[in-house]
Amino acid sequence: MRQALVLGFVAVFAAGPWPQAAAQTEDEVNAEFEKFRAVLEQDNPAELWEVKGEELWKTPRGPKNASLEKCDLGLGPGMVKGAYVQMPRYFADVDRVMDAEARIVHCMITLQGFTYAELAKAPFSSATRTPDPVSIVTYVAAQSAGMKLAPSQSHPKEKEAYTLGKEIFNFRGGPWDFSCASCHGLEGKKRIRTQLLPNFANPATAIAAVQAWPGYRMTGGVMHSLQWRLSDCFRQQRLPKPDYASETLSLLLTYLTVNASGHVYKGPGIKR
Amino acid sequence: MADPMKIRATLQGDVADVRVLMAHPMETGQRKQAGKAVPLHFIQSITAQLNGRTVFSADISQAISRNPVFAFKVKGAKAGDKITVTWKDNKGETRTDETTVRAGS
Amino acid sequence: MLQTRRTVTFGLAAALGAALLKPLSALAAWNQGAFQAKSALDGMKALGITNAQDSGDIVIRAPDIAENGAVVPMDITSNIPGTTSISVFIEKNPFPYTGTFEFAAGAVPFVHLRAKIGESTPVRVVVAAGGKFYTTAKEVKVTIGGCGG
Amino acid sequence: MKLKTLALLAGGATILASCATGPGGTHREAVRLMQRDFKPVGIAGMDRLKQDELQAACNKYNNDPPKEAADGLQKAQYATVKWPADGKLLGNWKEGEKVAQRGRGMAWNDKPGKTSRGEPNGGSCYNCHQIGPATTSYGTIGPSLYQFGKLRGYGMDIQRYAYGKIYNAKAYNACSEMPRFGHSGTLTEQQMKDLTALLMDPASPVNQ
Repeated sequence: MRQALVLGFVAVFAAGPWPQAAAQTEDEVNAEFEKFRAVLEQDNPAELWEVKGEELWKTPRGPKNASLEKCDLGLGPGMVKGAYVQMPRYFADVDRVMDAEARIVHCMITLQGFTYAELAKAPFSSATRTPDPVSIVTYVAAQSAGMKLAPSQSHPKEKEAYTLGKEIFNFRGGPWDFSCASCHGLEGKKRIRTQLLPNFANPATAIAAVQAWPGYRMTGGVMHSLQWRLSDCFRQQRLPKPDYASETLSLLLTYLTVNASGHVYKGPGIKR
Repeated sequence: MADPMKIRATLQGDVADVRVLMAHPMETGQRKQAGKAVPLHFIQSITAQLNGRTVFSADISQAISRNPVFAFKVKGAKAGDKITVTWKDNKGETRTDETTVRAGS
Repeated sequence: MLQTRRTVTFGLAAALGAALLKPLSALAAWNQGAFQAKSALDGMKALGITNAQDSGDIVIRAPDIAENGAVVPMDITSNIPGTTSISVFIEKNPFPYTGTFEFAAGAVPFVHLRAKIGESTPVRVVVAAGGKFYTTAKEVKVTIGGCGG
Repeated sequence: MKLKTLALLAGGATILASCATGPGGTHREAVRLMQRDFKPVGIAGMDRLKQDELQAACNKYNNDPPKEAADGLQKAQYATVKWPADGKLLGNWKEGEKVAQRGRGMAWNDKPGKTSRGEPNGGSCYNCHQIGPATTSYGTIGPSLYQFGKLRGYGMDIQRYAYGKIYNAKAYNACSEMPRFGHSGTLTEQQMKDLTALLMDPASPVNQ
């Protein structure tokens, strides 16, 4: 009897066919991705690092036992709300343009006494470790959720950063002759495999360069920031490795963020 | 020490919509790091209580995604009720966090 | 001696854990046999699930094509009166039995979860209600992606 | 011009900015910063930031060189193609399919000629092209290559075009986004023959 029941089950299994996946065309596949992207965004593990980042921001730490509440992200010491969407921006104390994570690293060095070498040693998240600046930038970014991207372009160095960033974006080099633009300067909804490639040179679609970063990456289940994303782009371009929180990356981020100006930033997101 | 969960419980009518984020690697035992397999490490059991009474529980495998996310719904909840969630993993580590049910917007 | 103490300690911890977790009826202990089964069928056998009937009253909301197999979101709802638990089997995973979710004291028979899916597979759900089992399945495809998003 | 100078003076950024005024100057400054801020990793040495003549020209012309310049660049690139000594251009399409599927090689953790996993370098072909009918997750940066031989004919001229294009895509389109797989030492002669077979063998699934 029992045997029969189990066999009955096999029959149910074998009976199929399974409901055929309805999505077929590229547009339908992408619509399907978008629909469930919204589901995933509703409860985003990124929030776990947002909480952690807030604690790291407010807790006295480092050799100088200081919190980051005196860190100036461009709106004055300790002002976090709305700061992220106005970066990268020019900072007179370093006489250069800095993106959010570069500025956080700068504050951790100057206010808390950490060294660049220790922060840059393993700056990207792994399955078992999320570096502090990644958690902090997630917290800082979350405080700009729902605001329009408005990186300043009033200082000459900010304007210069844009033009230099554009050059870096278009720089073709390495064994495969790639530039950032090889994948992200193309019109016409091109894809790598199934992944859509938004054109970051076009203000209409450039928001995709910065939206949802910092992001919880489903592959590996780790929290990553734009520093990681840009570094990985250069790896895939087969170029050498950009220094963590370096000026080159701030310049490139200036170009990308200025192109995306005016679009609403939704806060830390979820990535493939 | 495991990182805290993030729990949200929002009323929709008299149903509390409870959403839980957990920080856990959920290692399958298959992943390799520096050539060595990372040992199996995953949450096995979850229990949720409303004002001390168990309403939802689960036994799960390592196939649940890293940093697990669950949502469930409890009828008859009121604003201010206490929701407690506990997980326990295969290494015996456990973590409990709680939140209060909030009125929906 | 050490051995004994460890056993005792473990026993105590387990007892405390059990008291804390207050498992519901069927979830007396994490069912190792079911979780280690290599097929959905063997997993069900280990759980004592037999004669499950196809049901249109179980709704699985999951992507037809998942963007990333590492995180496949699903909403599972049972509209069968008296539902006490929902069990999930990802048939082509190495260990298909993924979990059982139990509902009591006003919990609605609904769960949202996110699972790892290694390759395109049917996701089978079994609902226990009134001492009987009901089932349905949904096919989820997994694709190859691009770079870092 | 005068206005620009004034603005620069006002910003107090004269020295840096003044050498970055013209487009060439901006390019040079960007390259200088990249060379300062990048570090070599494994096989990815700093030489990779030194543009060759073709890369520099494509940057200069914004990837759209005037015809005369394009002709000259293409001629120079065509001259780099090393044709197989045995005169045979078709290898094994089954091996070619593997090369087309594989997307690894030439990056930080890879080894010379091999991926970090010890496999031969891949051609990443499916990343950008539709090729065989069985693979639906293909990219669209390049044109579809499905039925490549069937549509164009299986003659030696088309074989040479396919092999040459894989070896050095810039010989046919100066600022193409396609890598120069032979010229860059990414793929071996045998791998390029296998890819040519994938496109040109009448028995290949591509031509069914």
